[in-house]
Formats: sequence, C-alpha cells, structure tokens
Amino acid sequence: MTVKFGIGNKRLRESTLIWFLLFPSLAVFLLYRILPLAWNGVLSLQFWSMYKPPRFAGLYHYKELFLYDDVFRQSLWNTLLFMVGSPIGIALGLMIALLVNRPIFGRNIYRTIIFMSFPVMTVATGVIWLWLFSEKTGLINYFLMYIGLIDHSQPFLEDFNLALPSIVLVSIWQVVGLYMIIILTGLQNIPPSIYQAAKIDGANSWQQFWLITFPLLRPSIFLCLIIGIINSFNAFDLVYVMTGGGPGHATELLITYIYKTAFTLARFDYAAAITVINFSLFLALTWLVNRMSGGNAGAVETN
Amino acid sequence: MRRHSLWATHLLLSTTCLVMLVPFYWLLKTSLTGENLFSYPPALLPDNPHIFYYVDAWYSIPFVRYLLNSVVVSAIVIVANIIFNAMAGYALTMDFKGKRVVILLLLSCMMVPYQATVVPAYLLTKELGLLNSHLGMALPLMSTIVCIFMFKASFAAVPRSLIDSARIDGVPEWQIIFRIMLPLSQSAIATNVVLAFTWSWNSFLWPLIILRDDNMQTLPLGLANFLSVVEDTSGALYAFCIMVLIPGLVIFLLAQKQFIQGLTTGATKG
Amino acid sequence: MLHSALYTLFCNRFAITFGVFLIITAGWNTIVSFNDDGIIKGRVVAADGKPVGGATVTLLNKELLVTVLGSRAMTNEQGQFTFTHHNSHHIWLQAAKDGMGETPRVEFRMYFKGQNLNIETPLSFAENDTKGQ
Amino acid sequence: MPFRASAAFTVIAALISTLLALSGCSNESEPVQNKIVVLTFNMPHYKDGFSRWVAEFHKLHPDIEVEQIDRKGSNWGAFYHTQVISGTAPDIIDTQGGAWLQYASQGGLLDLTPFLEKDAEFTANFYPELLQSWIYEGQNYGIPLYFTKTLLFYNKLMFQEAGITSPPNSFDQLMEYAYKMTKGEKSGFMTLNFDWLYWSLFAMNGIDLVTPDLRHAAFNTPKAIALIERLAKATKDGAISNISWTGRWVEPNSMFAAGQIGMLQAHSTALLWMLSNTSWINENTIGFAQMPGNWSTPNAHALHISADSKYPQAAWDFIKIATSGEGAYSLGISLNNLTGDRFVNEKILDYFSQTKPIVVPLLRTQQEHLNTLVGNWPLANDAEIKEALYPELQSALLNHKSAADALSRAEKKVNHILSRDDRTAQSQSSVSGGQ
Repeated sequence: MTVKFGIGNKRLRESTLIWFLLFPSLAVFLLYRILPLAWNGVLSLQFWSMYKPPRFAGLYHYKELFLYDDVFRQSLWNTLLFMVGSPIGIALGLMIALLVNRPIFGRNIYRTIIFMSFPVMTVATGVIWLWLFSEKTGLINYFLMYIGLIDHSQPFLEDFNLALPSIVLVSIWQVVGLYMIIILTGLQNIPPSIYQAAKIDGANSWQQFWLITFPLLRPSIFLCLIIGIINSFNAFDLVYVMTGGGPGHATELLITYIYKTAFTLARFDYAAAITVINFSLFLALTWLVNRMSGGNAGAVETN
Repeated sequence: MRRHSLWATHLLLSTTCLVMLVPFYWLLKTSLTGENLFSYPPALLPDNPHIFYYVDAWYSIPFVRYLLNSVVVSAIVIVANIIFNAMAGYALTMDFKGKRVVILLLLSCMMVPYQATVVPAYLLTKELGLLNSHLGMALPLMSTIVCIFMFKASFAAVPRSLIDSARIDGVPEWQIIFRIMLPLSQSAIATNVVLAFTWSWNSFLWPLIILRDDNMQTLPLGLANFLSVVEDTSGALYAFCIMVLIPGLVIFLLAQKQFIQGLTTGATKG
Repeated sequence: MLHSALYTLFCNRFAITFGVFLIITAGWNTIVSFNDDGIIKGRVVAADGKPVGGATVTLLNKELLVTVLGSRAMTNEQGQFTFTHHNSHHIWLQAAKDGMGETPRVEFRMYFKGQNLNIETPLSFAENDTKGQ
Repeated sequence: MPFRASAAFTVIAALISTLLALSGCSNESEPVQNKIVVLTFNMPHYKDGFSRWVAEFHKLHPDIEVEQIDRKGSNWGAFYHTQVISGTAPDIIDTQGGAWLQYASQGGLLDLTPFLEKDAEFTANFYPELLQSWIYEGQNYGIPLYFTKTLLFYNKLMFQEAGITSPPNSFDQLMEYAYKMTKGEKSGFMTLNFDWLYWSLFAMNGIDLVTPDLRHAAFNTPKAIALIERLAKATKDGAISNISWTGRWVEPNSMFAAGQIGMLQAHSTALLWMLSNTSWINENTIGFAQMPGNWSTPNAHALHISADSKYPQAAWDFIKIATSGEGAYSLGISLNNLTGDRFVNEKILDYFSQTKPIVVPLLRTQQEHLNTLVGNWPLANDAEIKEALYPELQSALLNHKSAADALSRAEKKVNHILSRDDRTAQSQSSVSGGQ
C-alpha cells in the first residue's frame, strides 16, 4: 500500500515529513544500539585496558575465541538450545489460545490467570523457581515423588543435563501468556465465513486447523518468534539469579558469558568480540526466520 | 460443543492455571510463615502465618520511594513508546528512498544484546548529562522495534478512503496520525503498553549502572540489594518479593480489560 | 452533564481502588500515631512465681542482620519494669540478676516501630537455666 | 494542503518538555566542589557508622565532601568498571578477596607503601602477615578493613551421636569422621567454594596452584588426581554433600543451620547468618576449630586508593579513620567481624564477651595461624584463573568427568592465561614504556 505524492517541493516536503517522523526512534536506536555496536566492533580488534591506552590486536581475540575457548563453544551451544525453547513455548501458547478461543464459561478468567505471569519481575521469578527446583525441599521434587514418577529427589539446578531444561521451562512459564495473547489476536482476525465454507466442503476440525487456521496464523507466530529471540536476552536475569552459569558452564548463555567476561573479569575487548559474534548469529537467525515467513517483518496481515 | 470436549477443555485449562498459580501461592505462603526452607517435607498449608516479615521488609528498604521511581520511569517509557513508535510506524507505511535500508537497520538493532551496550551507552548518557535521572533511565527503552512493525501493520490496514477524505478536508498530517489512525489501532497500542511496561518495570542492569544515590533507585534494584544484603531465605525476602509484585499485578488486573480487549479486537474491526 | 462527567471520573475502577487504598493507609496511620510512644511494660518472676526486684532487663533490637544492644531497665519490688521511647519493631528481652542467672531470651515482634506493649507472660527464671543464646 | 510543520513541531516539543518536567530533571549537574567518592562493598546497613567516619574525616578536611556508593558483590564490578572507563573512578574502593589484583597489575591503584612508611605507628597496628595479602610486585596496595578466614564449624550433637570427641587433625581423620556421621538425609562434611575457600583441602595434601615463580600451573600432579578422586567418591557416597560444590552461600549455610551437616568449612560470617536464622545454635551445640594443618583461606576486605584520585592524602586520612581506632571498632561490632587492627580486635572481643558470648571462641580462631594463609597468590588475573579452574574441578567432583581429564584441561587453560599475560605484558611495557 504506497501513497504516491506529486512533484517538486511536495516530494521534498513529504520526505522531510517522513524523516521527521522517523527521527525520534532512529535517534534512540542510533544512540543505544548502533553506536555501542560500533564501539564493541572497534574494541574487539584491540588489546584494551581500563587504565592504559589501547593497542591494535587484529583478530587475536577471535582466534582465541574459536581455538582456545571451549566455554564459548558451550555457551554458543546452550544459547541455540535455549532458542529451541521458544518454538515449544509458541506451540503451548497456540494450544492454550485454541482452547481459550472456544465460547466456554469463564474464559476471561482463564485468559487473565495465564497471562498474569508475564508482567512479573524476572528477578522475583528467579527467586521463586530457585526454591521450587531445590533438591532437598523443592515442591517439584515432592510432587514428582508423590505421584511416583521418580524415586529419589533430583538436583534439577545442580545436574549437568537438567539445569538448562529447567531454565528453559521457567522462561516458557513466563512468556507463554504473551504468546497466547498474540496468537489469540491472530485467531480472532480470521473471519468466521472461511470456517463455514470449509464445513460445507466437509473438512473435519483437523483439516480446518491445517488448511485455514495455521497458515493464517503465520504472521502472529513470526511475531512470537521475534519476541522469543528478544526474550532470550531477558533470560540473563533468570540464569543470573537461579544458577549464575550453572554447574560448570552447563547453563552459561552467550549473554551471561559476555556479562561475566566484561564485568567480573574486566576483559572488555574479549567481551566485545563475543558480542560481535552474538550479534551476527542472531542477525542471521532473524533474516532466516524473516525469509521463511514470507518476507514481511512482523506484519500482522489481515487482507 | 460436544459434552466430553467441554469437560476436556475445562480440565486442561484449569491444570494450566494451576501450574501458573502455584509459584505465586508458594511465594505468598513462604512470606507468611517464612519457615527455614530446608525442613522436609514442604508443608503445603501455611502454619501460624503472620505478617511480621512484611514489617521487616518495610523498614529495611524505602519501598514507597522505589515504587515512585519505578512508576515515573515506566510512565515516561510508555508515553514515549506510543508516540515514537506510532510516528515511525506511520512513516514506514509511506514509500521513500531509504525505506529498505531503514527496515534492515531496525531488524538488526533488535539483535544487539543490551548487556553489551551498557558501557558505551553510559558514556553517551554522561555526555547528555542525564546520569542519575529518571529520563536517563527511560531513554534506552523509549522505542521498541517490534512495536514499530505492529503499528506499521495496523496503519497499513486502515482503509485508504478514510485517509484520502481526511486529506481532502485539509486535516494536517499529524492530526491524521493522532486523531484518526491511532484510535483505530487499539491492538498495537495495547501490546506496546504491555511490552513497554514490562521491560521498563523489570530493567535491572541499566539503572544499576547509571544511578549513584539511593533515593533514585527502582524496585528491581531494591530487590537485588535486598537479596545481596540479607542473602537468606527468611520470610522478609519473600515478603519484599510480594510487595514488589503487587503494584504490577494491581495495575495489570485493573487495566486488563482494556489490554486484552484492545489486543483481541484486532486491526480490522476498527 | 457535569454529574455524568464526575460520575465517570470517580466511579471507574481505578479511582475506587486508589480511594480505598488511601482510606486504609490514613486509618492505619491514625492507629499508629495513637500508640507508638514506645512504652513496654512487663514483669519478672522467679521460678516459683514470686516477683523479683532489682533485676536488670536488657532490650536487644533485632535489625535485619545483627542484634544490637538497645537499652536496660531495672525492676521495682513488684518485679515490674518499663522501657520508654524504644524505637524498634523486633526485640528480644532478657532479665538477669546476679545470683539467679539469666532468663531465656524472649522474642517480641510488633506491627510498627515503637509500638506500646504490655507483656502478660512474665519473664521467669526457669529451673534448668539454659545458658547462652 | 498546507502542511503546518510548526503546529506539529510545537505539539512534539510540548510533549518532550512535559517528559523533562515529569522527570523533575533531578540530575543536578555535578557541582564542581571538591569531593572524594567511596565505593563500598555490600554495606548498605552501616549508614550511621559511615556518617560517623565522615564526621571524623571533616575534622581533618572540613572542605572536602564524602559521597558513599554501595553496591552488591557481583554488581560491584559492573559499576566500578563503568566508572573507571568514563574517567570518574571512585577515590576509595573496597574490594573482596583477589579482585584488586587485576586493577593493581594494570596500574589502576595507588601504591600505598610511602604512606605506610610515613605513618609507622599506624602501620604497626596491623597483623604483618595479613598486610602481605595486598602486596603485588613489592608494593602494598591495600589496607585491611575487616577480615575473616576459613575455619571448621562442627555440629557437637552429631559428633556425640557418632562417638567423636575432638575435631579432626588430619585429612584422613576428616574423611573418616565425615563417613561416620553420614546417614539418611545427613552428610558428614561440606565446604563453601567461592573465592578459593575450599583450597585448604588441597594445601593440607601438599598441592599448590602455581609454581613459586607464578609462571606455570602446578596442580596437575598424581597426588592431586588421587585427592579429587577421593573427594568425588565421598560426594557420591553422600559423606560430602554435593551442595559443597554447587551451592554459593544460602544453600550451604541453610543445610548446616538445619542440623543436617556434621562439619562445615566456611569463614566466620557464616555464623552471623546462621544465628539470624535458627535458635538452636549455642556453645553446647556448635564448635569451632582450625582445619587440619591449620591451613585457611582469607576472605578479607581492603580499602584502596585509585591511581588518578585528586585527593590522595585526604583519601589516605579517610582510610586511616575507617581501618583503625574508633571507626574500625564500630564497623567490627556491627558486622561481627575482626578488623585488621590488633588492638581494636581486643576491644571487639571484650564487647562480644558481654553481649554475644558465642562469637568470642569463633573470632579467636580468626586471629591464630596467620602464617599458614593460602588462596591469596599475587596473580595479575586471579579472577580469570578461578573461572578457568573451578568449573573443571566442579565437574570432576560431581562425577561428571574423570579427575585426570579435568585437571589436564584446567592446566592447559591456566597455563594459557599465565602465558598470555607474559606476551601482552612484555609487548605492552615495551610499547608504552614507563606508564
């Protein structure tokens, strides 16, 4: 949908209007995203100390990252595993949205309770779940043993294989409410007439889902994926409060590793190199997801 | 609705609600009884609950002062977010030379982890002289890229005839945005308010870096200080967690009719 | 017209919750202002229930992390003691008299700082005098 | 359709100004009066004590203001590094453990040796061995504010149950007692693991972290492998609780406070935490002793002056007030810790003998055997080596990896860190000459 304007100074006036409208947002992003990214890029090519003038280091940090640093490889792997959490969360959100969308009694109450966990402060969520998972007196262990699923209590956050899934579970608990709401928006945008037509052609509920609901929900699901990626940055507070990087580096994400390198070890040049790689990984991921979902970034198409 | 599928729906939904509510209940119970959490088996019902832990928490951290700071910062962030995102969203509906570059730029900005931008952002805020101020805390969150795209989509969905007739009547451009387009994209505004509120209310690392004196601190900082000082699991920590959660929940429960209703009316029904 | 405008302004759910909240805080503050003079009264008795005169009662303020020595008071012949202008919400009381040892520490928690307190159960020098904490 | 840009602009400008007014633009620009900034470490509850220090300080320097900023342990680094980078480094900083080493080695801290020599009687107050902990390449950078060191807390009730009469005096006896006290939910031994607090277990078995010339890792020896295998086996059998290797502060102390652990290796502040959480702890139920071989790791806090402070002499006077005499006494009382000043510690012990008798035997253990301190090597990047070594140890101790494999991987990493510093140090000093 484009608006074509006339000639000469009308075109000039129109472009000043557009750039004027874009100016505040672009100023914020320039100041707080692009300049810092450039700062990190420059820094990753230097031996940089807080007290001494920096010296050029070429690709020294990148070489050390890929050859020596197995913690970097593990945190990279953990971050990708963490990204798998968001599709699971979206699937859950989709199922709940389908259930809540039905005309049943009290669906508003269900919808509010499920969404209530999103505005909760991440630090507080971390504290709550830290004690729910605790080995000796955690409620989860007590419940699992009560129903006989396990015979002795499991150290969820101290176990090398269970620590990361536990954090993924908590991050899903926190964001599934928002996924449900976004998908609900998509569901309610589908005009009911399409369903009547499908019923007349004899499509059962399963075919209705696959042929109508799911394709039309693609933009909402794409929006949830984008929010999932951004939410993985918020997972920093969760990992920081619950396990601080977990047993060994089992729950070390790229973001916690950047924070630890920059602020506990005061190695800003090394942390800058990890930031640059983290940024390019996520950019490639978004470009891929954008390409997959029909190239219109985040638009909730309806026509 | 066949009989058994109704029951199935209710059963599934109530178990989900149970899973969502158990952590809150556990938090409330511990804030009332505050037993040493290493007594096994964990008691499901609170025994001799008392509210003295809330008194402890109240006197150890200036709660009202922190709440005020958090509310001011969130208010600035929400107001700025709606204005800036609406403006940018409207601009993106129009065609202009650098449009592709701007969209690519916005997409890539989404991917910069804010933890890594903290130090350069601090240096820039120092130049602006906004250190140690509410505006300084709000500035990085003033615009959210996801919401710009949402506004773009909902503006694009507004029927052309409405805009052209307004233009013919001589309505100025900005009135078109704020008087005609905005009221029609309720869902974008509602999502933007929810996201902006949550991310500004929960921001922890940025205020930690730029704030110097104590009476400017926000609630997450208060909770983190509490965790560091007390570093224990007595009821006072959980009481403070509850006190930190209540404002967010009260605002949400009061406004949730507008939020959810705004979200689910969708763009077209405007 | 004015009536309906006022109606919408004051009867929507935000105003009601905020109004109720204000009333509760105002009520609570008046209650607090009436009895926060910081007066604590109590009695000290020996193991057999007879009042103990001349015992020194120590008041320890329990802050979040540490227990800080507050103030001391002496009991009269009827074994009664009073503290004035205490300013804490969480205290321990312990009576001691040379020759009779110490009573166990008793914890008192209050709803606000300096709350007046009349302690019914007296501090008693029990037989098996558990020393220390 | 005339586009009234001015109308739009006025609306936007009005909104921005309301935002500014809303924020009350309370960022009063830093008035350029002379001021020293003190960055303290996790002491928000010492407000009135700190204001007494400032009052004392104003007697010497009435014209200099003092601003206190307090940050929590793990956020302390985030705040301090940002301040240094933006050129407003705090004049006095309070660091824990070996964090000061990376700042001193890069020239960020002021050398305090001339100050110490000038104020000889002030320097005499301190324990000489303790003062050594802040010497890097012959220069002293820190003055002890308060210090603790690790000791062995033991549960007397569990000792009696297992028929043990006295604390262990050798590593074998420690393990033997641990196995004796382990049954059901209870474990025999537990240790804290942050900041090298566990290192006395290695020291008593003759294992050291680095070679005396601080150039190479020295912990990958058959003795070390045998020790880790033994500890790992004890963890699997439950004699050593696995929280020793994964818990940080709350979990280990809570378990000991719940009476489920026979012996706990921790520093003296752990008792303060337990006293505020349980009531069963008193002289009859808990004992304090040195670890076998009297090895212990200090967990001390020190004050330093940053190299580019504008008021080094004023900062030095403030440090003198805080670390000795009346100032140190009030701090020691409120934190239940000993200070660096020998004479103040005697007064602190008298105070506690009246108000809290149980603390006295505990603090006595903190004054003894200062000659066998471990875990305070003057390594330029102590934090990095800790980050490289401990996760490997942890995975071996939790039986996730073999001891030999974990130690060899850790040795490779530590040697890489140590060798990297030689390269950057040399090239840095050769390029930038005398910094």
